[in-house]
Amino acid sequence: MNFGLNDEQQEIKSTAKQFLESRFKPDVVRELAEEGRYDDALWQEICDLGWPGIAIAEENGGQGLGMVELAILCEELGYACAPIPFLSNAAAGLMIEAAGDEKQRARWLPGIASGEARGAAAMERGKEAVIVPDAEGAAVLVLPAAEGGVLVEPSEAEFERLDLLDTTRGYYRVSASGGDPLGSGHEGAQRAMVALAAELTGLAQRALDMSVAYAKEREQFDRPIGAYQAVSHALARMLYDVEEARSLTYYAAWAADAEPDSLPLAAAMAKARASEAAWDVTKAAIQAHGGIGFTWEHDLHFLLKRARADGQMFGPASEHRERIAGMVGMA
Amino acid sequence: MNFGLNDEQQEIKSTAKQFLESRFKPDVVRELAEEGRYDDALWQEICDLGWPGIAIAEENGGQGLGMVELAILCEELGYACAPIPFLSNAAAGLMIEAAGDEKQRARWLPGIASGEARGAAAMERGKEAVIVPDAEGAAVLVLPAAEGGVLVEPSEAEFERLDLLDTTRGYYRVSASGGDPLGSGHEGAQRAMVALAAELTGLAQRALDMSVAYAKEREQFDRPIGAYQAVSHALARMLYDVEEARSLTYYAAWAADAEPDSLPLAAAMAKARASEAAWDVTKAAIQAHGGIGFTWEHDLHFLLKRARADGQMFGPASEHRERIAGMVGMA
Amino acid sequence: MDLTLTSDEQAFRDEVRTWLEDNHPGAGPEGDDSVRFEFQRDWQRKMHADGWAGVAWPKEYGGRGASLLEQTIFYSEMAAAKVPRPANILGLVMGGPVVMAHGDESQKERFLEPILSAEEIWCQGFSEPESGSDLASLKTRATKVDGGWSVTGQKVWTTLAHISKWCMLVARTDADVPKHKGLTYFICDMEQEGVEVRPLLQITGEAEFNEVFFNEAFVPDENVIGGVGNGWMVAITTLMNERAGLGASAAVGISNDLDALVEMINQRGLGSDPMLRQRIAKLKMGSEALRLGALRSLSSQIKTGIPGPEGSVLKWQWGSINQELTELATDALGSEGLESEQEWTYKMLRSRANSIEGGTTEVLKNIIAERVLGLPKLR
Amino acid sequence: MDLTLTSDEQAFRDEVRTWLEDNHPGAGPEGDDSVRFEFQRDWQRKMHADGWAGVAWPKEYGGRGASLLEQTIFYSEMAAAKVPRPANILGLVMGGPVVMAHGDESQKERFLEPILSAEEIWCQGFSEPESGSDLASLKTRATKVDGGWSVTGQKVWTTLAHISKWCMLVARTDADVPKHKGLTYFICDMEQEGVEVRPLLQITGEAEFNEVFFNEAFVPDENVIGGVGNGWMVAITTLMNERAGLGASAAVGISNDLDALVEMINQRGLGSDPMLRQRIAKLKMGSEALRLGALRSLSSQIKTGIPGPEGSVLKWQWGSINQELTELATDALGSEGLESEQEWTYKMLRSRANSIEGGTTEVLKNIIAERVLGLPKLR
Repeated sequence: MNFGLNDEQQEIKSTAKQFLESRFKPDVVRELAEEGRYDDALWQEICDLGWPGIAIAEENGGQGLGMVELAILCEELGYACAPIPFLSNAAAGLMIEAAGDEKQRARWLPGIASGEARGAAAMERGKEAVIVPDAEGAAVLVLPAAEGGVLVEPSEAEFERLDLLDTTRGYYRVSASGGDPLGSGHEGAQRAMVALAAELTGLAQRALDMSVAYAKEREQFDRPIGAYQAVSHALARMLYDVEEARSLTYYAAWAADAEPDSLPLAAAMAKARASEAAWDVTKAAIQAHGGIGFTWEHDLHFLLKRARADGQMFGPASEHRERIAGMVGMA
Repeated sequence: MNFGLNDEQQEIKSTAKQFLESRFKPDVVRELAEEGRYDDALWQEICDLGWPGIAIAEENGGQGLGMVELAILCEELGYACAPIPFLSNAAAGLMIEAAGDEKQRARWLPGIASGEARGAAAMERGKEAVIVPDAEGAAVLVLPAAEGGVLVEPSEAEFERLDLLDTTRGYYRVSASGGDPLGSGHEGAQRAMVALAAELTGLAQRALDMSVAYAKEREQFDRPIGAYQAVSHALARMLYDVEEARSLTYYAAWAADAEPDSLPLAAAMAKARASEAAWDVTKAAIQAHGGIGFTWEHDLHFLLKRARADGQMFGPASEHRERIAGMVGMA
Repeated sequence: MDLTLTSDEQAFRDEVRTWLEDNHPGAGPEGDDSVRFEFQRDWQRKMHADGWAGVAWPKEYGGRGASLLEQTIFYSEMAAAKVPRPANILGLVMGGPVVMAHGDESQKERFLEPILSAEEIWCQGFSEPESGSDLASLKTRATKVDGGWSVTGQKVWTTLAHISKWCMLVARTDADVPKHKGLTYFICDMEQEGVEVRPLLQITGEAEFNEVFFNEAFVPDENVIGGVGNGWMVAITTLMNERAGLGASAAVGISNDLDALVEMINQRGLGSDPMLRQRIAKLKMGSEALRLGALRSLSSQIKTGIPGPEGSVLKWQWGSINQELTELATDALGSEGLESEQEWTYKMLRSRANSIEGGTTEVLKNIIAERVLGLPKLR
Repeated sequence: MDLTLTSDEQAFRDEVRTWLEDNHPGAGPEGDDSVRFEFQRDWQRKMHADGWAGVAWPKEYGGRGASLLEQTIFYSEMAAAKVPRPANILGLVMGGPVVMAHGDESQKERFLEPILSAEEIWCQGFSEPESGSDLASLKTRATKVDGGWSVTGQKVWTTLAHISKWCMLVARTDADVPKHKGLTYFICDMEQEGVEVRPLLQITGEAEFNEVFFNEAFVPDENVIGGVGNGWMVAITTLMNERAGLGASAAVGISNDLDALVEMINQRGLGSDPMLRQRIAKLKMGSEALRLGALRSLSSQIKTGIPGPEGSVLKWQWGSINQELTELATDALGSEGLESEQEWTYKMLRSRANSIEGGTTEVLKNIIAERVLGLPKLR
C-alpha cells in the first residue's frame, strides 16, 4: 500500500511542473487568454513530450501509462492554467479507448495520442446541443448519445464558438446527427471526469499558493496579513478543501485502472468535491487578496473563471451528489 | 414609522428582564431543570404580573396588548431560560382567541389570561399523536385537527411525559379523539410561532452575551481570547444571526396585529430564521467557551437543548423554507 | 413599534412616488461610458431642478432638508422605481456633506452648488495600493509650497476619476508624527497636468474604477478641509456618511433582484426544485432581514441622533446576500450561466467585490467585535 | 501509487481479521462504568495474551513491533469489527511510548509490562482549568522535597482518572524561567491521599472525564521522565503520539456510522428526500476524504519517517464530519431526535466536543497556517 506518487510518477510531476512553469509564464497565459487562442508551437512541444498519449495503450500509439499519470499532468496543467487543447483531446481518447471497437480505436487513437489528429469530447452527458471544448481543429468529435457516445467527424457537425467567461479554452456548441456509435457504458466519461477533477485540483492549489505568497508579503496595520487569523484560518480552510479534492481525485484515478468497480462512485465523488473546492478556493483567494484580486491585471480571475467552467462540465456538484446518494444506498 | 420599542414596550422589556434576572438566577434554573419541575410560587408571581394575559383582549380577561408585547416577554423568558409553563399557555390563548367562537373564548380565555386555568397547545400542525408542552396540569388542551384545531379537556386525553433533552420544560405526548372543534385557519398557530421565535431569539442573545463576557475574561497565550479573530469573528457572526432573528421576529409580531396579510410569510420567516440562529449560536457559544462549555456544570447546555427542542416545534426550518419558497412565487 | 408610515411620512412618499412616475428617465441609452454619463447628468439636473438632488442637504445649502426617514423613503423609492443614479453621486453623499460639516464659508460658497447641479463631478482619493483596510498607512504626500501644497502619490479604486473636477484627497502632510496624525484632507483639482487617471479593469472586464497618479499636483491652501493635520478625523466622518441610510435602498435593490431571479427560475421550469426552493427561501429571509435591520438601525438613529456601528452588520449582510443571490442565479442557468454576455453572470462576478469594497468583511467583523460587542482590540 | 495491500500486508490483515473473529468479546454488558471497565480489562488481557495489546510497541518491550502500516491495518480492523477499546488505552498509546522514548532502563522495567497487561491503568494530567489550548501556561506546581516532589494543583479532562494507578503529569518545577522551560514530566501515583478525583459531568449527562486535585501529592525522584525541566519537550512528543495512526481507524468509525445512518433514513422512508440525499453525499465524500487523507499521510510518514503536520487537517476533518453526521441523524429523526434516550441524540451532543478535545479547531487552524502553509506566527 502506498497512496503517494512512486518515483516515476514523482518524476512526471516535477518535469511537468518545471516545463509548464517555463512555458506558461503568467504573461503568456494572459496573452493567450485575452486573445482567446492557443499557441501551436506550445501544443507541438507538449505533443513531442508524448503527453496527449500518456494514458493510451501502446498498441494504440500511446505511452501505455495509466489514469494516475494522466491525472498528474492534468493537475499540473490546471496549476499552470494553461491554454492548451489538452483535456478535451484526452477525454476523447479515454472515451474511445473505453468504448470504441477495434476499428474505431485503430482509426482515431494514434492521432489523439500523438496530438496530430486531435479529438474533442463533449463534457456533458445525454444532452442535445452540447458544449465541446476545443471542437475546432479536431479530427474527431465524441458526442453524447442515448447509450454512451457517438463519433462524429467535424465536416458532419455544425459548430459555433461560444463566448464564455473562461477564455483560457475554446468552447463550442456542437450539433450533429448520426455518426459512428461507440459501445455503451460510462467508463470513458467517468475517466474524463477524473481528469477534469485533477485539473480543478491544480487550479485550486495554484489559487492557494498565490494567496499564501500574498499573505506573507502584503502588510496591513504593520504586519503581514497572513499573521491575522481572519486571513490565516481562511487559508487553512482552502488547504482543507484542496486536500480533500486531491485525495478523492487520486483515489478515483487509481481506481479507474486498479479497481474499476469503484470507479463510478469514485469519479462522481472526485468531480463533485473538486468542482466545489476549486470554486470555493478561487473565491476565497480573491477575498484574501482584497481589491487587487478583483482586478483584471491580477491573474486570479483566470483561475476563478476556469474553475467555474470546469465545475459545470459533466454537470454541477449537486447532480453528482444526487447520484452518490443513490450509490451509497439511499432509497 | 418606528421599528423600535416605544416607551411602554421598553418599560415592559426592562421590567421583565429585571424580574426574571432576580427570580431565575442560574442556580434556580439549574435546580428546576435538573429536577424537571416548575416552581408554583414563581408561576403565581408571573400570573400576578398579568403576563399570561398580556396579548388577550380585555373582554376575555387579558390586558389587551399585542403580539409585540407578548414577543418581548417571550424573548426575555428565553433569555432567562426560565422553566415556566408560559409559552404553551400563551399559544393556547392565541389559538383560541384566533379561532374560537364566543362561547369557547368566554369559557377558556379568562383562565388562560389569569393563569389560573392554564391552557396547553400542541406545537405541531396536522399530526396524530402530538407533543404538547406543559399538558399536565392544564385545564384545556389545543390539539391539531384536519382543519385548524380542537379543544380537548385533559380528562378526555391520554398523556405520557416524555424524556427529552430539554428539561427546562415539561413535554407530553398526547392522544385524544373528539373534542370541541375551533374554527378553521392557521392564524393562531402562526402567532404561536412568532412567540416561539421570540423565545429562540432570547435564548440566542443569552448565549451570545455569555460568550462575549467569557471572551473578555478568559486568557490564553497571555491575552483575552476575545482579542483573537478566531474568536471575535465567530462572535460577530453570532451577533449577525441574532440580529436577523430579532428583526424578522419583531416584524412578524408587528404584522400579526397591524398587517395580518403579511403574517403567514412573516411568521414562517421568523420561525425558520430564529430556529437556525438559536441552534447555530448556542453551538458556537460552546465552541467559544472551549472545554468548560461542554460541561454539565456550565449553563450553556440548557440553552443549547432548549434551542434544539424549540427549533423542532412547529417543524424544522427546512419545512418553513419550503413554504416560504411557495409564498414568494416559486412554482 | 409601528412600521406603518405616519400621514406626513405617507404624504412625503406619495410626493416622491408621483414625482418619480412623472419624471422617470427610462432605462437610458446603451452605449459607452460617456453616453451613459451624460444621461445620468441630465437626470441629476432634472432632480436638482425639482429640488430632489440634495434631498438630505439642509435647505440653506440648496437641499431639501429631508429628515432621516424621508431620506430613506426617497432612496427606497428611487431603488424601487429603478431610476438611474445621479451622475455626481459621490459629491452628493460625501463631498457635499464633508464641506458642510468641516468647510469654511467660502468653501461652502464655492463647492456646494456645482455639486447639486452636477456641473462639477467629485471623486474620492482615499485608498492606495499599499493601504487598503489600513487607511491611516497611506503614503501620498503633500509638501508645503508657496500658496498651497504639492501632492505626489498614487490612489486607487477611484470611481468617476476620469470625469471628475474635484477629488477628495487624503494625503500625508507630516511624516514625523504617528500615522493617524499627519494626514490632511484636500479638495484637489483633477484638471491639471500633475494628475493622471488610468482606468482599472475589473475581473468583469469593465473599468468602473481608476488609478490616479499625482505628480506634484498643486492644491491651493484654500482647498484644505478641516485644517492641516485633521485629515483622519474628516475622512472618518466622510466614511460614516457613506454608510448611513444606504441600507434600506440596498435592500430594495436586493429585493428587485430576488423577484427577477424567481421569475427566471420559474421561466426555466425549475421552480419546484427542492434545493433551489431552500436557497430562495434563505435569500428571501436575508433580504427581509436586511430591509428590517436597516429600518431598526434608522429608528435607533432617529431616536439617538447618531448612526450606530450596526451599519457594519448591514454592509456585511448586503454583500453576503448579493453574492449568494447572483451565484444561485448562475447555478440555475446551468451552462448558460457561463456565458460572458449573461447579465446574471456579470452580476455574479461583480458581486465578488461586495465583500471587499467599502470595508472588507474582515474589517467589518473587527468593527462589530470591538464597537458593538466591546471585545478587546486586536493587538 | 497503489492502494492495494502487498501480499505480506494482506497476510497481516487476514491474521488480524481471523483473530478478531475468533476472539470478539461481543458488545459487552450494559451497566455502570465499573462493569464496563472490567469487560474492557478482560478484553485487553485477551489481546495481550495473544500479543496484540502492544501492537505498535517494539518486540523488546513486549510489543508486536508492527510497522506503521500494520498498525493502521490493525486499528482499522478493530474499528470495522466494532470491538471495544482496550481498558488501558492511554497507557498503550501514550504512557508506554513516552516511557520507551524518554524513560531510563529502570522506568521501562517498572512501568511497561503492567501497561500491556492492564494491571495498571494510566491517565493523562496535562490540561488545567486555566490552561486549555495554552498548555505551557499550566499552574500545577511541584516543589522539591526529600526524595522527590510535592505536587499541588488541579488537572481537568482526565479520562479514567478514577481507576488509574498512574497519571502522566506535567507540572511547573521552576517559576523563574519562561513558561515553556520550567515544566517537568512526572509519573504520579494516583493511589495516595494527596490525590482527589471528582467526576466531571458533560452536557450528555455522562462523566467521561474527571477533575483531579493534587494536594501535596508525592512523586519520588525516580518517577521524573526525561529529566527535570524537560517536561514541555516530553509532553509534546506524547501529544504527537496521540494523533499518529488514529486517522484511518477514525475514518472506519465514521464509515460505520454513516452506514447506520443511511439505514435509519431508509427505514423511515426518507431515502428519497432530496436535501437528505445531498447531505448524505457530502458526508460520504467527507468520510472517504478522511480515509484517503489518512492513507496519504501514512504513506508519507512511511516514506519520510516523520508524522507530518497534516495530522491536524485529519483531526479537523474528523470532528467536522462527525458533527455533521450526528446532526443530520437527529434532523432526520424529527421530534424523536429530541429524546434523551436516543442513541443518535447522545452522539450529536457528544460530537459538540469534537471541535474542542484533543486540540480545538482554532488551534488546529493555527498549526496548519504556521506549519503547513508557513504563514507568519500570530503575535
